[in-house]
Amino acid sequence: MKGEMISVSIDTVVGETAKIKVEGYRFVTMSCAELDQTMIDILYHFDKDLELKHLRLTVLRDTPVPSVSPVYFAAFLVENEIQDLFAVRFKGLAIDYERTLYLDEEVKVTPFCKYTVEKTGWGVGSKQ
Amino acid sequence: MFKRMITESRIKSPWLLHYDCGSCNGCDIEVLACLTPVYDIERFGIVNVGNPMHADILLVTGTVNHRNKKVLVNLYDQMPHPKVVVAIGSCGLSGGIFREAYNVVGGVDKVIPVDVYVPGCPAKPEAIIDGVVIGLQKFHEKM
Amino acid sequence: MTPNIIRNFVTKRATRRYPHEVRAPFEGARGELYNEIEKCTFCRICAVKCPSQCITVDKKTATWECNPFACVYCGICVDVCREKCLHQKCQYRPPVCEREIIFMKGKTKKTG
Amino acid sequence: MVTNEWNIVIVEELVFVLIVLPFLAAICSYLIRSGAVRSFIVLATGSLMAASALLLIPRVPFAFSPKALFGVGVHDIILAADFFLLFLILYFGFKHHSLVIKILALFQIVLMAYLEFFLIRDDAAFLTIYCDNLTLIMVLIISIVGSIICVQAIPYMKNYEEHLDLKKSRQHRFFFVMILFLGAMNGLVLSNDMVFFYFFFEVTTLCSFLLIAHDGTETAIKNAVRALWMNSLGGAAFIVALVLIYKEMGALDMQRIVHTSPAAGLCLLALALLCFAAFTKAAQFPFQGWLLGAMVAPTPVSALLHSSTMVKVGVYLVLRLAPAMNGTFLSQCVALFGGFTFLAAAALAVGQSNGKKVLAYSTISNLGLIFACAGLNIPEAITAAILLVIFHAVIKALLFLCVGTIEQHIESRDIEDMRGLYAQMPLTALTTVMGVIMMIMPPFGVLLGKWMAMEAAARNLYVIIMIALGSALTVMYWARWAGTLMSDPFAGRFRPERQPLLTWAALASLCAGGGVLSIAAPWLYSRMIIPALNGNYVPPYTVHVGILENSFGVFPVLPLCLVAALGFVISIWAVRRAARARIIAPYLSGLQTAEPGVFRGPMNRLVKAEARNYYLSSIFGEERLTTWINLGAAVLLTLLVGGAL
Amino acid sequence: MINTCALILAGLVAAPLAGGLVNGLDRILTARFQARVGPPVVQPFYDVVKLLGKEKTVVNVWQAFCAYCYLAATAISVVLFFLQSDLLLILFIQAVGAVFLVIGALSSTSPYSQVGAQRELLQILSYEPLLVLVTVGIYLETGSFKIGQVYAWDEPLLLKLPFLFVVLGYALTIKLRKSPFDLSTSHHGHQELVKGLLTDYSGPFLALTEIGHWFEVVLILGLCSLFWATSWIGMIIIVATTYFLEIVIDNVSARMNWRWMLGYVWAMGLTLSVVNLVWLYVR
Amino acid sequence: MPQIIPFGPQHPVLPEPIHLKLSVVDGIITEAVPAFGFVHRGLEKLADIRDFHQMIQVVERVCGICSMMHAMCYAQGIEEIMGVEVPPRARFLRVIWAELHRMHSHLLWLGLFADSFGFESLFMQIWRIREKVLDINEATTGNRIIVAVNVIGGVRTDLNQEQMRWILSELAEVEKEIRRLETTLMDDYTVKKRTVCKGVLTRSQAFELGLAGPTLRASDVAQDMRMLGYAAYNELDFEPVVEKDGDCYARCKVRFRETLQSIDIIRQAVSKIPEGELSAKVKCRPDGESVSRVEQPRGECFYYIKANGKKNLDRLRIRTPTFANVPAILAMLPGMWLSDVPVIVLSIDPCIACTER
Ligand code: NFV
Ligand code: SF4
Ligand code: SF4
Ligand code: SF4
Repeated sequence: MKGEMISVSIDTVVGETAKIKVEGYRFVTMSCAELDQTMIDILYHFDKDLELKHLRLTVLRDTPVPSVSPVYFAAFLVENEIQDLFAVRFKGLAIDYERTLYLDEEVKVTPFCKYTVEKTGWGVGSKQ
Repeated sequence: MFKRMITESRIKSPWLLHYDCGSCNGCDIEVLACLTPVYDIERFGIVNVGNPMHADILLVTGTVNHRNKKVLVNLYDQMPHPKVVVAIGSCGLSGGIFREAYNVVGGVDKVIPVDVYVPGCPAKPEAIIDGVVIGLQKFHEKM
Repeated sequence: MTPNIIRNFVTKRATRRYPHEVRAPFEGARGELYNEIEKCTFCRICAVKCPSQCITVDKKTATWECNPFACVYCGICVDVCREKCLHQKCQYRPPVCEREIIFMKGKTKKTG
Repeated sequence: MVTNEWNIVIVEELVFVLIVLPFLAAICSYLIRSGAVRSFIVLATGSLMAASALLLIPRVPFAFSPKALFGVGVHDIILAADFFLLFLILYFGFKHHSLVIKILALFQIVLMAYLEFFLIRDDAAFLTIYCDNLTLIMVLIISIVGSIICVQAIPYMKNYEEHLDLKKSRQHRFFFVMILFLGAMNGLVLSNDMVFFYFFFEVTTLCSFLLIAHDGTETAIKNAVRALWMNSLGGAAFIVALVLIYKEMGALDMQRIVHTSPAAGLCLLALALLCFAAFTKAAQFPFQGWLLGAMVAPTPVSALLHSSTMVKVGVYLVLRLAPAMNGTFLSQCVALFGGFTFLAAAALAVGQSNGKKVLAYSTISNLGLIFACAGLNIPEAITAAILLVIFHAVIKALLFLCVGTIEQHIESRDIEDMRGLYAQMPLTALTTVMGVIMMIMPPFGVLLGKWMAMEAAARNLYVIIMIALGSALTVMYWARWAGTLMSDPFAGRFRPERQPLLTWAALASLCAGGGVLSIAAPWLYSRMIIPALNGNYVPPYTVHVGILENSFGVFPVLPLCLVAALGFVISIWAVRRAARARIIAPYLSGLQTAEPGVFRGPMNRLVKAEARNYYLSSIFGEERLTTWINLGAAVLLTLLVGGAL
Repeated sequence: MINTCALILAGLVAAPLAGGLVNGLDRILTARFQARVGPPVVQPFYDVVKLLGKEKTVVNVWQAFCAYCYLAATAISVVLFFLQSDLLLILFIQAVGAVFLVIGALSSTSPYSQVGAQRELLQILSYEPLLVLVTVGIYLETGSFKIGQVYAWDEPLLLKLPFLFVVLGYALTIKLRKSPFDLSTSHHGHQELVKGLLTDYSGPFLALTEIGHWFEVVLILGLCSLFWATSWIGMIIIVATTYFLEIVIDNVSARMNWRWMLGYVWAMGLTLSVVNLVWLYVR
Repeated sequence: MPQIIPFGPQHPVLPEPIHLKLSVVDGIITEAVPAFGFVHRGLEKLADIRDFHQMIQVVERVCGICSMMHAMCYAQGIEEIMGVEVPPRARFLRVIWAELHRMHSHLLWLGLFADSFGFESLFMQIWRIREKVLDINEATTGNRIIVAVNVIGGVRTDLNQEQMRWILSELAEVEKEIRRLETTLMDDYTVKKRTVCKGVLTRSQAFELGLAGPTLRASDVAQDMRMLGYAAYNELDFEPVVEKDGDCYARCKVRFRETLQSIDIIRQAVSKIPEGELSAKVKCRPDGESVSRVEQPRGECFYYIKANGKKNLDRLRIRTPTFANVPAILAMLPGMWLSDVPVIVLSIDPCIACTER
């Protein structure tokens, strides 16, 4: 894969992101992929003058991940998306859609988890 | 006689409401293209009113998903009778290539009754015009 | 803008008066599918490769079925058919009021 | 001969009923503190006054001098009362620590003393009571509209005090002043002696002060004090004018002034000062403050101040004096000033969401228009002015009573809170809308007046521009309000709400009055207004099957009324039919839910779609405009008084 | 009497027909300007008949009331015009129609019609004074507000009131709901407020407002014709040219916001009128 | 108390369903909260049931406006994993169709933009020109919009000399027509009134928000993925189009100039195109991770592909330019007039189908 790859942990991800921001990188997006039953891979992609830089965060699915949206506001959208699709919880989102970004209550399972995870609502939205 | 005049006028003055129900934009822009000088569907008195309260024909493009189906039903309910629904593109007909995706309910007819099906991906403007014309014939039946 | 609209006003209109005036479809336009069923060997390649999974082929009964409402007219099946019996007309498939299915029945061939 | 004398006797009795009876009734209702008795007194006085006013109709014009009241010379009574009044004002000045009031009161006392004890030599060289059709119109307005307001105040105040949880009822005080006010107003319009006039002028000042202060809260007191000093300013100007007039003419005979036209010299200055006094009473800019502040009082007070009393003193005075100003620069200034006020107040009203404030500004604005008409001083304009006075009184009273009723129900006077009021109180809402319609739409009287005013003003560039702009603004703030009241997604059955009988009676009579008078406008014109022009002006319009016409304009009142009635009936029929139509949800971009006006917003939350009128506070806000408007008005006033010098 | 009845009838029947035709021509011309073919001339009639035949749906029954009132007011104003009544009065009555339209729009809770209504009020605010000033100009020139006398004037008013004619043009653009003033609703199929103050009118009630609009068109064009009333040809020329220019302007400009409209129309309109009026006074 | 207005999902000036909950005070926006999900289909997940060849057709239908580039981006990603060398002719052909797509997308946008401020006739003019581009698409590939020319390893369809000449002559026409509209789009009083100083984003704001494409370039950031040199862009001569002001007018200018730039690029590509194979043979299955980026009409499109040697991909993640540009709407709307909402929303050229996939 093109671009430098840095591994981070839950504790360092926000700090690392902030550092990258200071270096003048632009936030591109995040990707998420399921590794196995419990582990999930979250990639943060950044760009500076067409050079990419990635952070790789490998976490347990049910550990809440700190949001980087306070650093890069633009991240709120993709974090909400991951919340919706992978049942990963982000803490401290700038705007939290509470898992209603894309999916309505009719969709019962978290779609991108091959090992079925019930879609449970965290917020007001899905309760009604 | 008066009745005939009204039916005649209905056929001569169909106002469109186009709702993009999760289309990939392909069919969507083809619908818009019908309004442009090259196809100029205003020749048939067609106006894109964009308001269910005024519309006679509901053009639906795209797949129905769980969120927009509520909107679709709302819009359909707001249209005064008689009304015709034209589903456009594979997506609108059956969900097309996406019909197995998790957030896709299927074609438009899963949610509201459809009068005309216009196949294609995207459906060509000519096909859409044909579809509307066929839809207009339905007004004869829907007195 | 004024010169533009004045030009429009005096020159010919851009409108093609469909359906009174039908432009011949472009050659190679990807329209409706049809199968020369006599040539078809029911090898199922088209069905497998179709990205929309809308072709059903049954070798036993020698039927070839396509759901034109799910087909995305991409032409992959035409490309992959070894017998070259699948074609796309230049004409698009006309709109209809009922659901339909393209159903073709050929002769069962002995596989050799 | 006998009949004539008999006539005079009756007239004297009627005038007594109109002026003195209210004073007596007021005292009674102050002393007898029983709700039922009070109600009876109010109702009885009201009906007596209304009846006498009506009985007066066939008996105008007349004039006489009452010799004595209860055995004492009338002039002496008035004089004594006047001093008493001025000292009372002075007392209030001390009580509320208002330097301005103190100075003004002292100033008036001194001048009054000077006038009475040093200047005036032979009193009553002329008839002190004078009544022509202009007076009659005023008397009718005061006695009928004013009484209706008082009647409505009975249930209103009961409710009001229940709401406030008062230990001790203060209604006796309230009704005391209210009834007194009516008497004073009648006295004012009927006096020909300007000293009398001045006395009643001061009584109204004081009454308004007491009414505004009724609640006794801090703001109430503050606003009352403001009203007092502003009106005292008018009083001061008035008395200066009296001195000047006396010096010039040797008599304080109103009719004399009117007939020396055009006035010149000191007399003109006196007229200017009288106009100034009128402007303060009519709360024209820059004295609008007191009228706006008056809204702290219970709504019937506002209704009274705005429609039939107080502010009408101003326009009456100017209208009365208009012939004297005819053709002078002063008159033009008055027109300009009126036009300016009309425009400015309308602009301010656009910026308001407070219903009562809108009404207040609209009053100021309408009075401005009347002043403009008086200033234009041509027959059409004067006719317009009189029509406007009549219709404004009726409809403004109606609107205020409506707002009062609404306010008691929803506990807010903000227009935004009245959104969809139709769902809660359909009948009141409809009445209000009806009032608004009568305010801005032909063939109703106000518009008839405005039409005359515009055609009359067409030759005066500045005035017509201001009127044109002003009336567009007027349409804006009224229409928006009416629409807001009806803004309601439900279409249930029409079920009138419950209200006390007296409230309904008041609303219904005013509403019907506005309508009937509008239809009767041609009759009103030929029967009441032509005589009211008093020979000073040529009757401007011809009346022919209910069509008013002059050489350059025509207003088919009666035909239009018929057509409008027809249209109205058809529309009502349409509503009944539409009630059977399918009710659909309003357009909410396809997100509507079963609940009306609620949509499914972001995060699947249910959100209410809120609408709000544009009040354009960035353009028409009070903070933005008031200073400039006051400045403009001050300049015009200086021009007005200075020009007369 | 017979004459009067004939005129009333003409006003009631011929005016909407003419208005509809003008609308149809408008649509064709617009289409031509856009290199399109456009609908048939009688398209507006098809539209209205269709709407009349549709299901009745309402958001609030008062809408129906207001639609009827709007229609009635505009019809009366046109009839009065035909009866050669008072210009100012006609303006008042026409304003009644506009106000009822606004009240009707306000009676729905949809923010779109609400905002549309607010904008319509601002439009009324913009053009109403101008129309009054135009009539004042006419009065100053001809000495009368009565249309009969204005028509009888022996000199085209255009010569004396050129600026006021431009001012009338502004009012015309606003009333015809044309760009750049199509704020509250536009004569095109849709606009940013969906259909602005007509959003929640539907079916037959929408048809009524449409017919009302035809009356308005006739009225406004009638006002235009006053400016060259000395001959039939002149009248036709002036009306046709004005309308043609209206359509051109519509096609070469974007929609503006109300703030601009209010500022521009008042500033330009008032200046032009004052200049023209002062000239009339001074003469 | 603000007024709450639901803007969308069905709204005539919004070509696509997105919802904005607008809070408005006296006609001025104070807050805008978006809602999504009206177009979400979940097609990334289809990778589980479609093989990686079939996914080309699926990603083409992420969006009809930029379909060709989606397929190209995807194909490039897979090609990178598999180490397939795309034949030069195919690379040039990809450029030609990509630029045609950019043109039709930009023209489409210019038209919709005109419609957003109520300039109907301008909309008609622009869309009329656009038809020519679509005709080119149809004549050369068989479909007006979804061209379906990409396959893994190259392209499916060829252009012969005559076709290329025809394309150039058609484009010359198009250029002439576009230039005719230049004065209107760039100088018209009313257009400027509606676009200048609306929704201003400064250079740093734009960068912070992570914007992409013309929206970013209009704020004076010269970022263009084509400079990466994918397909045949490294052999062509062009510069990113940049504007300084960062308002809606600047965005309009950028797109207008880019449309002309595309014509130029196509001319260059046609003149430089080599003869040769159309596609490389692809036999094995992909295994590994890659990211692929192309410059879509709306900006940088980002694909993350993870394959594990099976015929179905493990994960396909698509980040489209509008996804990156949505925060711009939220940043721009507050303080603007209600009537500017369509103009501002459209100024980023939102494509919701892309955003939500
Ligand atoms: N350009 C583009 Fe797309 C992609 N990817 C984007 O937002 O159009 Ni539908
Ligand atoms: S049918 Fe095809 S073109 Fe139309 S919306 Fe669906 S995928 Fe797009
Ligand atoms: S690929 Fe060709 S031969 Fe084989 S089944 Fe399909 S159509 Fe028949
Ligand atoms: S054209 Fe495409 S979608 Fe249609 S049957 Fe063939 S392969 Fe399937």
